[in-house]
Order: sequence, then C-alpha cells, then structure tokens
Amino acid sequence: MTPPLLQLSDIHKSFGAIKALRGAQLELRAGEIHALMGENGAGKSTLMNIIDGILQPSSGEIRIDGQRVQIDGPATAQRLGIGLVHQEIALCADISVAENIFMARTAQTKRPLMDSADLVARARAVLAPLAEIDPRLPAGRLSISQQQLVEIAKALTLDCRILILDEPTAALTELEAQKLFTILRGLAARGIGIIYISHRMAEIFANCDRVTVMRDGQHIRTDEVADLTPSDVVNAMVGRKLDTLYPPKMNGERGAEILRVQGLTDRRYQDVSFTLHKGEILGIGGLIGAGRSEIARGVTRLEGAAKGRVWLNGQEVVLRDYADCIARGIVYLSEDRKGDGIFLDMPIAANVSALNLRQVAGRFGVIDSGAETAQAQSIGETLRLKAGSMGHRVASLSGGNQQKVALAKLLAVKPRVIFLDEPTRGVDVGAKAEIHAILRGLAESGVGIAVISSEMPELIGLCDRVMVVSEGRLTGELSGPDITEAKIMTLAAPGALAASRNQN
Amino acid sequence: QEKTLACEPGETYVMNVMVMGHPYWVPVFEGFKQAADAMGCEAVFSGTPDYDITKQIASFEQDLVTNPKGILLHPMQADPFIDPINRAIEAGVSVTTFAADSPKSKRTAYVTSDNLAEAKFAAEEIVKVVGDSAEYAVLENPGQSNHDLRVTALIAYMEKNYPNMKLVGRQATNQDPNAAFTAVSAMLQANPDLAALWIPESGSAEGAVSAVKAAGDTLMIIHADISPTTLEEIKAGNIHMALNPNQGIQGFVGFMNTFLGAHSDVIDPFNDYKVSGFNPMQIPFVDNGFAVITKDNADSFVLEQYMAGRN
Amino acid sequence: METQRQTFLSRLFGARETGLVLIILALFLIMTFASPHFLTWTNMRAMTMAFSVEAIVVVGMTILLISGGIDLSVGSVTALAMVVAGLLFLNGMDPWLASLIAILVCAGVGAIMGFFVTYVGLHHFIVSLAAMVIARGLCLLGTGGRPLGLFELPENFKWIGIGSIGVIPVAIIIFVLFVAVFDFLLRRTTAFRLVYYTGSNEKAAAYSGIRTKRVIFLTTVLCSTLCGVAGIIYMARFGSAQPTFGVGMELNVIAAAVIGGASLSGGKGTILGAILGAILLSLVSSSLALLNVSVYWQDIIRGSILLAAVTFDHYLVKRQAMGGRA
Amino acid sequence: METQRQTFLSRLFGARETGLVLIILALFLIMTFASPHFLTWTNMRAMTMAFSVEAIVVVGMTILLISGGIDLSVGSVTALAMVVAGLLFLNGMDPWLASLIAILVCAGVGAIMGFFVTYVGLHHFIVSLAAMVIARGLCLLGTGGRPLGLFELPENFKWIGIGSIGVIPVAIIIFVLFVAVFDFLLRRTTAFRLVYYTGSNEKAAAYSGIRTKRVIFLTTVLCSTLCGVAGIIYMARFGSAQPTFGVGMELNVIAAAVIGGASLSGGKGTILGAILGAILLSLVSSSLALLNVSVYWQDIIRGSILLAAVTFDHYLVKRQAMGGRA
Ligand SMILES: Nc1ncnc2c1ncn2[C@@H]1O[C@H](COP(=O)(O)OP(=O)(O)OP(=O)(O)O)[C@@H](O)[C@H]1O
Ligand SMILES: Nc1ncnc2c1ncn2[C@@H]1O[C@H](COP(=O)(O)OP(=O)(O)OP(=O)(O)O)[C@@H](O)[C@H]1O
Ligand SMILES: [Mg+2]
Ligand SMILES: [Mg+2]
Repeated sequence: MTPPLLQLSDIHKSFGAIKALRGAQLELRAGEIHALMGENGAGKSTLMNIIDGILQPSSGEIRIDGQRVQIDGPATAQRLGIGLVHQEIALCADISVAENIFMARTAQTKRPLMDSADLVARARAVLAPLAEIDPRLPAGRLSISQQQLVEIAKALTLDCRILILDEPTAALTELEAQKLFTILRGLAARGIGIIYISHRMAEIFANCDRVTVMRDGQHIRTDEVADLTPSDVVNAMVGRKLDTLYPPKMNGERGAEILRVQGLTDRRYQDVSFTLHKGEILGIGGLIGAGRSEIARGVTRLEGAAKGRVWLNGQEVVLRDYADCIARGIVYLSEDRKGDGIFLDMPIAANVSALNLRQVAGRFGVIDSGAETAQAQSIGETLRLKAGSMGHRVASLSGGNQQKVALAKLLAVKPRVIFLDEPTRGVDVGAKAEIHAILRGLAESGVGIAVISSEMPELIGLCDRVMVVSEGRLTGELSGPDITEAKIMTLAAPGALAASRNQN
Repeated sequence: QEKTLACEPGETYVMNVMVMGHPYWVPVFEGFKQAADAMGCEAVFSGTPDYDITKQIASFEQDLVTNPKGILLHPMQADPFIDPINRAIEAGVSVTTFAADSPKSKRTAYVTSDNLAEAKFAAEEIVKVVGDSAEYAVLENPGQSNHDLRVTALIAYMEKNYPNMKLVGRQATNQDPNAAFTAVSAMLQANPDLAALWIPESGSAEGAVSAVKAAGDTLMIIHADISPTTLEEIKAGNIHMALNPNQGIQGFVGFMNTFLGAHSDVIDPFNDYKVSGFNPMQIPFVDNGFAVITKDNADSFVLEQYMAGRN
Repeated sequence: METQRQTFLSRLFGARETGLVLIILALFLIMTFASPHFLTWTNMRAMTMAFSVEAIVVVGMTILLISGGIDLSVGSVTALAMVVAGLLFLNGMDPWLASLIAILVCAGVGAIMGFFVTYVGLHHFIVSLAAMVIARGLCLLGTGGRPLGLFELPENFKWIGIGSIGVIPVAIIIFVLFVAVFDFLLRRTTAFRLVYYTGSNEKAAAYSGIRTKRVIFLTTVLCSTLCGVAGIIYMARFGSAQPTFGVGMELNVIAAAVIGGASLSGGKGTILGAILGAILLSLVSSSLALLNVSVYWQDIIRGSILLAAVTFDHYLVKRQAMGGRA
Repeated sequence: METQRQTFLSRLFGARETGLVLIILALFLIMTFASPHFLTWTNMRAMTMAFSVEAIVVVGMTILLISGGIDLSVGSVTALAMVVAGLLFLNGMDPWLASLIAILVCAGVGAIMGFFVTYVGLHHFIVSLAAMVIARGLCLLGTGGRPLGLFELPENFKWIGIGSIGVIPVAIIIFVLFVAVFDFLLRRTTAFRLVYYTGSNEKAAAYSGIRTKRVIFLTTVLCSTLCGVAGIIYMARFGSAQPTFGVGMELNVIAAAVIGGASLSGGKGTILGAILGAILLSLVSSSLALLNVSVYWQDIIRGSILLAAVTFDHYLVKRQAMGGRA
C-alpha cells in the first residue's frame, strides 16, 4: 500500500501555558479534498502553520510520502510542494496584485530581472476563472473579498502537491466559492491533496471527500463525508447536540420603524432607500463588489460623503461623522476585522470597551479595570469566546475568536441600530447559532438590525427580509417564503436592474 | 604651620570641560598637569563628552562629590554655572574658569586668550595683505561665545577702522567642513572679487580651503585654532595664517590660579579681602596670548609630535 | 521565593517595567561598590537633577509615540520657550506671565505641526523636522545667537529651578509630579486610552468612533507644550536663555521612550517605562563621569551598555510574555 | 498640452517623482532670476559636489527604509571609515587597501547591527543608536579626538575626491554611477524587489518563502557599506579624517529619502525620489548661501521651504492618485 501523501501524528504545540495542540493527527491522501473542521480555537490554523513551517511543533512527526520531514519555514515547505492560503489575509498593500500573486516565485527565481508585463499577463490568466480584478492595482486598494481571491490565486500559482486552504471562502459568496471548487476539483483530479478548512457545512458536504474533526487540539474522528450527516459533524465538533441552527423568525407583524434611509447616493452607489423595523432582521445580499459594504459605511459616515436623508425613530437626523452615529446608537461591524475591526496588540478587555469607555469608567473618566474585564467576560461568555484571560492580546486568539471580540465590541454599547458586515465570518457553527439567537433577541427588544452576508444560508435562515444590491443599486426586496437562493441570485446578477426595468 | 606652596599628599585638582573628546583640551590639560606635577598635586580630567549643559553641570557637581581642592572649569554657558560655582566656593573648593567665563559667579579668576585681540590681529593682517578697500567674508558658528566674539569683533573693527572694507558674505557653517564647502563655493560664485576669508575655527577652515581649491581660486584664508589638515594647508600656502590660543600656558596658568585660590593663606595683599570675605586670590582676567602660525613656524605646531612620549 | 519577588516587582511596576528596574538596580549595586561617592546624597541629587527636566519632555514624547507620532523638534522648541520667555522678561514683563506666553507659543508650534500632520496629511517626521529647523531659526533670530543673561530673574521664580523644599529640589518635585500625573492619566483615564487605540490601529479607532485626527493633533500639541514647560524650568535653573540649547535632545528622548517599551509604530509604551529608560541612560552617563572613565572609552562603553540592557530586557519581556499567558 | 507635459515628465521620472522635479525646477527658475551667478557652470559644479557624496549614503538609507529599517549611525560610520582608512594609511598601508579594509569594517558594523535586529529581535532605531554612539567612540579612541591630517595621500587617490574627468569632477561621476546602478537594481531586479515585499508586509513576505531576516540583515549591511564608501570619498576630498565628521547627518539623509517618497514604515520609496529629495535640500542651502541671506533667517527660510515643498508634493501626488483611478 502506498503511504499517504501527508501524515501528521501526535502533534503537540503550546504557547506558554496554552496547549493549542494535544496529539493532533491528520492523514491526507493524494487526489482528495479533505475537510478539516472544529470549533473556533480547536487548533486547525495552528496545525496548518506547523505544516507550512511557520510554527514548530513541541513534539510529533510529519511524514510526506512516508518520509519523515523537518519543515523549518515556508521556503522549505514550498520546496516540499506545500502551499497554504492563510486564514488571515497577508498581502503587501503597496505592491501590485500581480507581484503579490507571484511573490513566492520571485523569491525563488534564478532570473535576475523582473518582467512586469509578463507578470501582469500571467496574473490575469490565474485570476480570470476566479474574478475580474485588475492585476496592476496595488493590493491595498481591493475590497477584503477581492483580497481573499488574490490570496487564493497566489496559492494556485504555487507548484504544489499539498494545497491547504484555511477558510478561503469566509468572505466570499457562493458564486466565487463554486468557481473555487471547480478549480479545486481539477487540481484534485491531477493528484494534488487538498486540505480544506471551513465553517460552512453546506460547502463541505457538497464538495469534500473526507472530513477530520478536531476538538481542543485533539483528533476526534476522520470519515468519508458520504458516511456522515451534518449533525454528526456538529456533534463531534462541539461535543453536544445543537437543536436548531437558526432562531425562529419573526412571527406576526413587524414593529415600528426605527431607521429610514432615503436616496443615499455616492460615487459607487445610487439612490439607495430602505427602512429598519422593530422585531425584524434585514438582510442585504449581493455579489462581491456590489457595494453592500459601501452603503453601510455610507450611512454610518465611515467612508465617502454620501448624500441622502436619514430618519431615526421618525426624527430626521443629520449625521456628521461616525462618532455622531455612535452617540445616537448607530454602529457598524466591519468586514475587515484585522484592518479596522480590532486592536490586535491590545488586551481583549480594552477592545471590547473601545466604543464607549464611559460605560466602564467611574467619575472623572477614570477607567475601572475591574468593570472593564467584567464587561468583556460577560459578553465573551454569551459569544462562547475562547480565551485564556481578558487581559491577553487579541493577537493571541484564533481567527474566529477575534471575530467574536469584534462583535463583542459593538454589542457592548447597547446600540439602537446595527449594521453587521459579515458578522459570522470565520465563526464556528455553535457560536454562530448563539450569535444569531442574540441578534434575534436584540431585534425583538427594538434594535434595528441589518446583516450583510455572503453566506446564502445565513441570509435565508436568519433574515425576515432581504434587499439585494447589484452594481450599486437596489434591485429588489424579498420577504418571507420569497427569500430563496434562486431569487436572490437573480436579483444579484449583473444587469439585474436593467432586466427588472425591462419587465416593468 | 609653615607657609609653602605645595600640595598635601592626595590633594587633587580637576579640569572640567564640555565635549571632552575635543583635541583643543589636550595641550591645555598637558599644561595643567605640568603645573600640578611641579606642585606635587594630582590632576584629573573630567567633564562631559556631549555638548549638553545639563550633563556638564551634573559632572561638575559630581566632581565636587570627590572633594577636590580646586576645579579649573570651562563653563559651556556663563549664567547656568553661577549657582553651581558659588556652591562649590562655599564648600571651600577653589574655582577658576578658562576659555569661557561665568563672570557673575564668585570664581577666583578667568584665564583665556583675548578673542578681541585675535580679531584685531586678523583684521590688521587682512588689510596688510589685501589692502584697505577690498571684499572679505566670514564663516561663523552662532551660539558658541568665543567663536562668536572672534567674528563680531573683527566685523566691528573693520567697520570702525577700515570703512572701505566690504563684508560680502557671512555664513553659519558650525564647524562642519561639508557645510563650509557648500557655503564657500557659493560665496566664490556670488563674489568674484572676494579677497579674504576669516574663519573662527579649524573645522570650517578645512571645508573652505577645499572649496577654494576646487574652484581653482586663490584667496587669503585666515582662521583661528589649528588642525593637522589646516596646518598642512598653511605649509602648502593654501591657508595664509592661523591664530592659535596658547593652550599650554592656558592650562598651566589656569592650574596656578586654581591652586593659589586653594592656598590663599600664603597671600596677604594690600586690599579689603579680610573684611569683605573674598578670596585674596582674585584676578578678573588673565590673557594667555595666542600664537601666529605661518608657513615658517608651522612645524612647531604638530600636536602628534608634541604629545609623542607623553600620556 | 524568586517567583514571589518577581511577582512583587511586577505588581509594583507592571510586567513591562520589571526588566528595566532590575537592570537599573544592578547598575546601582555595581556603582555602589565601584565608587564610594556614588551612594551619597549630593551625587544622587546631581544625578536626578541631570534628567529631571528632560524627563518632562520624555513624558510628552512618549504620549506622542503611543499615538503613532514622533517629534524631532523637542530640543528647539524647548530652547524657543527659554528665548521667548527670556526676551519678554528682559522687556519688562512679569516672568510668570512671560513663561505662560512662552508655553503658549510652544503649544502654538505644536498646533501648527498638528495641523500639517492631521489636516494636510504629511508625516510627523518631516513636519517636525521642518519645525525643528524653524524653531531653531527663531531662537537665533530672537537672540542674535547669544545667550540671554537673566540673572535678574526674581528669586521666587528661580526657585522652581534651583530652590528646594526641605532637602528635595523643587525641580525634582515637579518632575515626580508630572510623571505621576501623566502615568495615572495614561493608565487609567478614558481620554488618554483613546491615544492607545489611535496608535494601535488608527483605522480601527476611527471605526470605533474615535476622532483620531483630533487625538493626534492634541498629542502633538501636548508634546510641544511640555517642551515649553521644560524650557521654563531650565530657564529658571540656568538663569539664562540659550538659543542653542537642546541640540540632539530628540534622539535622547526618543531613545528613553523606546527603551521603556514604546514603539515607533505606535500603540505601545508607558510613562513609567519611558522614565525608567531616561533614568537608565542618565545613570550610565553619570556613572561613567563619576568613575572618570577616559573620554575616548566613554562612548564605546555607553553604547555597549545600552545595547546589552535592551537585549537583556528584550529576553526578559519575552519570557514573561510566555509565562504571562498562563 | 498641460496634460501632455505632465505625462512626459511622469514618464521620464515616474509619477511619484514628478512633483519633486517640478519643485526643483521652480526653485531653479527663481534662483536664475535672483542671482546672476546661479546658472554658471562653476556654481552648478559646486552645488553638485556639495551633495554628491552624501547622496551615496542616501542610497543606502533609502534601501534600508524600504525594507522597513532605519539607521541612525550613518554619520558615525562614515566618520569611522575615514578614521580607519586614515590610521592604516598613516601606518604605512597602501591607501586603496586601507580604504577597502575600512569599508569592510563598516560592513562589519552593519552586520553586527543586522544581527541584533534580525536574530535578537531588537528595533533598528535603538540598535543603530547604540551603534552610532559606539562608532563615534571608536573614532575618538582611534584618533584621540584629533583629526588625522592625510595631506600625504597620493594624488591618484585624492583624485577620487577632487579630480576631474574632462570638466566633470570624479566625485560627481561616482555619485551618478551609484545612483543609476542602484536605481536600476531596485526597480528592475528580482533580488531587490524582495526588499519592497519585506518592507511592505514582513509577514506576507515570510509566508511567501522570502527569508525576510536575511533581506533585512543584508540591507542593513548595505547601508553601512555605502557609508563606508562615502567616508572614503570624503577622506580623499578633504585630505583628512575627522573623528567628529557627520554629526547629525542621519536626519538630513532620512529627510531626503522621506521627501522623495520613502516611508518610515517601510515598503515605499525609490532611489531617484530620494536623490531628488537630497538635491532639493542641498539646493535650498546653496541658494541661501549664494544670496547671502542672514544667518538668523536661513534656518527659518529653509524650514519653511521644506514644509511648503512637501505640502505641494503631497497634493500633487494625491491628485495624481485620484486621476489615476478615473
Ligand atoms: N500566537 C499565539 N499565542 C498564544 N496563543 C495562541 C497563538 N496562536 C494560537 N493560539 C491559541 O491556540 C488555540 C488554537 O488556535 P487556532 O488558531 O489554531 O484555532 P482554529 O482552530 O484555527 O480556530 P478558528 O476556527 O477560530 O480559526 C487558541 O486557543 C488560540 O488562542
Ligand atoms: N473602481 C474602483 N475604485 C475604487 N475602489 C474600488 C473600485 N472597484 C472596486 N473597488 C473596491 O471594491 C469594494 C466593493 O465594494 P463593497 O466592499 O461595498 O462591496 P460588497 O458588496 O460589500 O462586496 P464585498 O464582498 O467585496 O465587500 C469597495 O470597497 C472598493 O474598495
Ligand atoms: Mg483558524
Ligand atoms: Mg463587503
């Protein structure tokens, strides 16, 4: 019998007193797409970083083709044919997309001179099946989902036998995810082994061959996907049964209007009007680059200089800047948690309190660190935040747990209106259900909630009403049983607006 | 007790300066040591390596902690040292200043070369060489008092005595040869008739002479202080002359004054010192003079040769 | 036992500062054996006086560094305060009023820098470099390059520079006060917490509703204002105003802050750490002077101790960071 | 028409540099009218000579800044090269061999700094500050603080500092050569592209298999090596080795690079831009000297022009960036 392509056995890894991995194992065969699943903080990314040589295991062994290997860094990993798409996007912001994509090549090349034209042409070819991105733009100018696609393209250019993707679709819509899987299928057919990490159950079951589940740094089970049901996987991940993934939807009539936006217009979107009501969760759907994030950032005055009128609880308000919005209880959760969502180098507690320090301060603005910690602790618990202590830096958390901190930061101010941009990006199923329940509770208590999500099941399962954006314009609104994947996709497709106009 | 002029065993005198690494201090301290040896005293060189007044004051006060008999001080600035000097005097330490003064303090004496005399000499020399109706220029180092004095005094002297001498350039180059190179290059461009250049220190003189050479010009350069390079340029005839303070005598006389201030019991002058409580050893100003360095005597000013065999 | 001691120190100084405290204690111990004059009241006093005024500038620089800025003009602006106050006094103004105006002028310089940084969008480095040159030029212009003798300053004014309360010099009391107040403000108050947020991730801070431009503007002004305060105390101490004062001060001050844990990329640092950094630098200089080390060796030893101390501290902090996660 | 002109300049200099070129041209025009001596061959020659050697240090600093580093020791290391070569020469060594050894010593200083930065993990700022102090100490120790007179250097050696080929000074030719070569290397070669990647996002670069520590180590060594080269040319020019040479040079050199578009946080900058920055700074100084502006006004004017130039350039670059999107 031929040995497996990659075999990890009994891997241990600690960070100080935290044991991130406690005897993890994984076996990857050539030509398979192998899903790796586990709760936030289970140790998936840590294990992948060990395979790529970014981290060194405390103990354990790695075999490739049955041969024991020592991987001391990404350069060595590349030589062994390992490619990794990191969970956290890491691009050189000032450098062109094309150069970013071929960075690893440039590092290894024997050729002395750059050939920019050739680089751009090849980058275009790699990007073409994924998305339309101009390879000459500096990477920092792209939206977070476009950057994610560039990261994927980067890995695809590596000449690798083992391809690891750590939550590549967290910021992508199903459309891009489908394109990605088409490519991955092709690669697998050529004998490449693929490790695929995701919290999106549907993706796994539609596309993967086998699945390994981890919990608390340990191996729980490895099975053929065909032999499992989603609830088996969830069970293995969280160690208990999850009754329902989504909370019940609003029953009866929606309540009073909380927020009304009319005629919102800026460079990249025109004439956007919508309302938020008590008891109701509004979804905002659309394709990548449709302008959903920009609309939310326009309302909250975070970006651009949008024209348009806004009413809060029936009163027209003039919002000057985001500080103004926060003062009125209108908040926005960014889709780019690392870029503008959290303070990586600061303690968790200080992150959670950032939006309104007065809440944890006594007289004369003196911060009560006890109250600050307690606040982070209590919100952290409801979000199932896995952290050693509230005094630790956010940078030491796993990706999903960082997302929970970003969310906790908003919830801490008891807002009246929340715009959530990809709120559950990278969050595991268990915590996701928890977050959805919290959102439902908030909506019922009279908080206006708008959720931008690229994950179709989330839009469908969570929202009472979905408005769809295409090319900077609202193309339609769906509610109740009309919220289906097909209808959303029709409205989201480019040219949908023209099509709908033609119908009328 | 017998009144003699000699040190007790272990009696120590300190010479305290700023920018201790500067070569100017080397022959001064050599003179200081020679005098100390002659009197059987210990000599210590101290101060701060930096151009930083707070650090020099701290080092002065730290000197006091070691209980010296006297301190020969080069105060970086006059007034900031009033209080420290007076406290030292009160504690029974004799303080003499040299090369820069703190006139409002109670220091017993001030030893220096007379910058006004240097400036006057330089002015007369310029007039002697280029005539009394010519163009001249100066480089300066604003903020350092002796350099400042050398320049302003020369300009004032010229205005008063040779009204036809025209000052066509005045640039701050702050002892930096590269800055002097730039400034003098530009001066030569702007003033084709420039005849003479007065520079209050040697660092700028090095840059100036290389600029003059680079421009293929000839020009009378006269500067104060000396460095090995300017010495060579004097020998080569590219620099007309340098005026160098008599450093050895400055140190020697400086020591003597400090020492006498500490041994004032041997002095009983015809004045009111007993009732006024002053130290009888009071001299407002001692001129240690300066040397004129030209092609002819340049060989006597090679510091390396002088220091060879000494410590 | 050892752990207990470490915990005690850590609790007293905060984990980040323990390393520096240990290094300083070690130097103290060595110096006490090396020189009989070291552990005397006069020497301690002289050593403390040597950095106590500059420490006020260190406070301002640290806060600015935390917000993500930097200021090269501190030396010139300190001199500018002396010169402005000195000129006004010489023209017959009350020295306290003159000082207030001088401090306001410094704040104005800070405001201009802040304007160029936040509203024009230039980098702190280049703006403060220009300010450094311009402020120095103003000092020269105001004085003709010569120090202003201010011997006539009234005693009650000079008191802040050379007076004592009991045996403790007023300048040292002022220094302790500034450090204590700003350390408290920075550690505990909401207003100064915004400085950390802004420096840690300016965009995330803006996305948290913090008016980051205002924060950066104000820290820039604060730093210049503290330079002004330092300049006034120097003037009272020296009884003169020196147009060339403080050349090269910026490197010393930034070094103190960085040794104390501040980062040039913002978001990190404490006042206490920065002051310990300043103490370390000053202690090394003073010790070398006291031991009368040859000047030709002083720089070499100073640089090496600096490097060794930072390296040692680095390893200590790294080890603590590991343990600290527990 | 105007657009066309802009495009022509942009194509010639790259978009980033056009603003600076315009500012320099404007100053040129003004000076040509202001002084009849400005646009003369001798003046141009003198002005170019004034910055041509420092420009070599600017090249090294720019590359280091792009990689995310910084070096405060450039002035001392330049002086160290002079002193080492001077001492060896005075002890009878061939000046060319002595220079080579001096440059290697400088490279060694860079290697030590690089070691502390990459393998120990300290910040460039503090490491190079220590190196600055130590290198200056070595200069003092080697010379006893006295400049070394090297009048005896053979003519063929002095030629690199003061000689000419035809009418063009050798120092200028060397300068142009260094700038051209390094500009080409940095723009076009794969090896130097890695410097940009490392400086732009060290983590991303490391994940791509770039040995970022090695890149940072090498740029640190390169910067010190170029200081060594500059020191040797200075020595040949001045015929002396000055232990105190280059005090404060670091700020000037960093300023040139930053004006030219380099960023203190790495990943940005070009050699051409930095050299234009150096030219701008030097042009202003030379012009003020040529116009014989009062010493007391010079600093004020210099600082203001610097600020104005950077502001103008900033708006130009911003507008271009906007336009580029259309
Ligand atoms: N650099 C670090 N320092 C300290 N702890 C760390 C560090 N990196 C990871 N950890 C801890 O190791 C554990 C595993 O983290 P890891 O990132 O591997 O989780 P994950 O399974 O990828 O989770 P997610 O689904 O949220 O991405 C977490 O508890 C995390 O806090
Ligand atoms: N021509 C352009 N100029 C500037 N930015 C652009 C341009 N085209 C696309 N972008 C970037 O693409 C992003 C697309 O907008 P936005 O993020 O609002 O879309 P979205 O619907 O939320 O999709 P995504 O999933 O990409 O976030 C913008 O944030 C913007 O940064
Ligand atoms: Mg992960
Ligand atoms: Mg979006």
